[in-house]
Amino acid sequence: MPDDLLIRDRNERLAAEALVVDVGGYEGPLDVLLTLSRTQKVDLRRISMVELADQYLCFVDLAKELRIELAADYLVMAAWLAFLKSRLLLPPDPTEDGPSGEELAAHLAYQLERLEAMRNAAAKLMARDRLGRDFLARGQTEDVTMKRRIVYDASLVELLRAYAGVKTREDFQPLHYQRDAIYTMEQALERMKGLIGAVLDWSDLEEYLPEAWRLDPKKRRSALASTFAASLEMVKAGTVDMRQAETFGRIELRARA
Amino acid sequence: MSTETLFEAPPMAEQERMVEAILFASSEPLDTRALTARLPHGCDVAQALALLQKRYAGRGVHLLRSGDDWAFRTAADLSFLMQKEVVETRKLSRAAIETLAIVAYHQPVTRAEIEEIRGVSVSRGTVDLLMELDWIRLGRRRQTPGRPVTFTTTPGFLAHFGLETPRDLPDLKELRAAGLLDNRPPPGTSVEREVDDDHDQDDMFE
Amino acid sequence: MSTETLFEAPPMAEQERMVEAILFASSEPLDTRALTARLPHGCDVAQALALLQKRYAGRGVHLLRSGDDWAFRTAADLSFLMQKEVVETRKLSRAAIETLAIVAYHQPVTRAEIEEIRGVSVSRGTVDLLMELDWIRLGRRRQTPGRPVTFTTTPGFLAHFGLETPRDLPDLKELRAAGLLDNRPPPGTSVEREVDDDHDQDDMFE
Repeated sequence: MPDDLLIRDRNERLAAEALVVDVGGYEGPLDVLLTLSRTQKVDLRRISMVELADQYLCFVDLAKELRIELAADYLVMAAWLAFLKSRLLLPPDPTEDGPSGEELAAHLAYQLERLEAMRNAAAKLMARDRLGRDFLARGQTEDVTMKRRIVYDASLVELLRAYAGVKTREDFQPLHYQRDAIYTMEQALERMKGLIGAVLDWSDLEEYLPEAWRLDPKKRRSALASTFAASLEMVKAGTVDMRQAETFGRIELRARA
Repeated sequence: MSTETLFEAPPMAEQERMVEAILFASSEPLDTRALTARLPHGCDVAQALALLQKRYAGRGVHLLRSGDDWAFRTAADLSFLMQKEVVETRKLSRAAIETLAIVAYHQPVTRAEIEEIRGVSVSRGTVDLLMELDWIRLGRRRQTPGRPVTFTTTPGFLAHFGLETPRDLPDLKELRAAGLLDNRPPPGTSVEREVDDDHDQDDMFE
Repeated sequence: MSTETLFEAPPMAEQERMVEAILFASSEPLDTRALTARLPHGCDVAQALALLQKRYAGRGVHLLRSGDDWAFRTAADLSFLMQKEVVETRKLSRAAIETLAIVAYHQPVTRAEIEEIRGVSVSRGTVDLLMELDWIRLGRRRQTPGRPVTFTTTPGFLAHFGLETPRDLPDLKELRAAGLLDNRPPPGTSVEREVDDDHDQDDMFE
């Protein structure tokens, strides 16, 4: 019995020693546990958790002796395994809540089994025939050339609307400049009042048209009409005399003395 | 015997497969020497190529030889599949459609006249686009100082807009009746001018 | 009648040639939708693909399907001839390989779940590398507190490893049967999440 224990202890130390030497090569405590579990040479579901816990604790102790820095999670795992081991060995305490030692151990076994399964799957995946290594894509590709053709479209309605738009813009303008061609009677009256006082002889009505309104026929027509109307107004007021010798003859006026 | 067997060439069908795979994956055409170097000893590349070329005859992909170089290429009659034509329909810009409308109603019309009517200058690009679309073209030169070129519409313009002659374009009165004059002229604007326009237009088409 | 004739699909033999030409020209896999878009109206892409796959069976070049994507690839048994063409891919770290496998078998899977399975934290670089290789991508968020993102594999992953669907992953059935793809929570934690996870996973592989 003690011999047996001794041998086991020695095996554990050897296994642990191998791990400690290459601790940087391990991907965390679970990885180390998976490696250690293989020394038990049993199905992961039948693994002795107490033994695994001992192996791991031995590994941590050895690392300490050799003054190898272990990351915090290795120590957390050590503490947890020590706790698990005590739970597994001591009779269950009815006052304590939470999962039993067996449940915890079963889950750890499951985790190890799952990690190992994933590793095997990964290896099989990577061993598959792979694109770019075992089977190749077309080397000389002919890419689709994109030809962009732009079609301009316009309907007759748009064309007509555009023309209507241009024409309508024009239509807004006359409102202002058409007024320029109108010489109002007020303007004519104002002008006549200033001029007539000095003219005592008969003179032609047309001579009273403002300079700027004589040439353009439209403007001349407006100015003539207004000046004539203004003259009639002044006759009515008694300030001016007016005469016309014949039909369509010259219209003359003079200031009433 | 045993050493000979070691170097025995694979069956021709296998050689053909090999040449097929190598040419497929190669990023450039390969000559028979390069192919021979890639194949197991004793292969008859020329025969494999001949068989392969026959196999692909009439397929969507052909084995083509140029000089001593061999490569797979898409069959020439299917090259249209390698081009994707994207047709993009665009609306004419406001400047373009207005310019086109003015040419249509006032032809033959000079650039200066278009600018006077639109109230803004006409860019070269606008005129070029309309010419490119074959909707307007150069007419005869105006017999006035500087002999400016005039623009007229084309048969293509008539065809696109479904007109028989430019005279089919409705006049302003008809446009208004059709509700196309969105911007109603302010009340009080005389109808006289409109008549004037009609008159002008007649001149243009005479 | 005349318009119908205009849109009549080409004969199947011709459709097969067309699909052949298009797939041959492309280095990237194309799905049936992309193929349909490139072919004349009324083509039966699925049938053309089936015929083509049969035609190339046993050739030096095969028509491979992965997911809904189709591509011509050299036959894997001729890989020894291809060494010249092979661009040596970066050696993947063990962490990257395992992470990829976990995503492939457990998808959609959160980062926390990957870490639980591997027993170590997953570095940002590992995930980035796998995303860069276009082998994994972000899936939809898990409807659990914190709404963590999940990872799934891509069509590129299937194409690279020559898988038609994620169901073709090696040993998938055996692993499922052994319960090794369950997301079994540590004892003492709520079971709620498990139900959700199983549901998601079923979606992925169904």
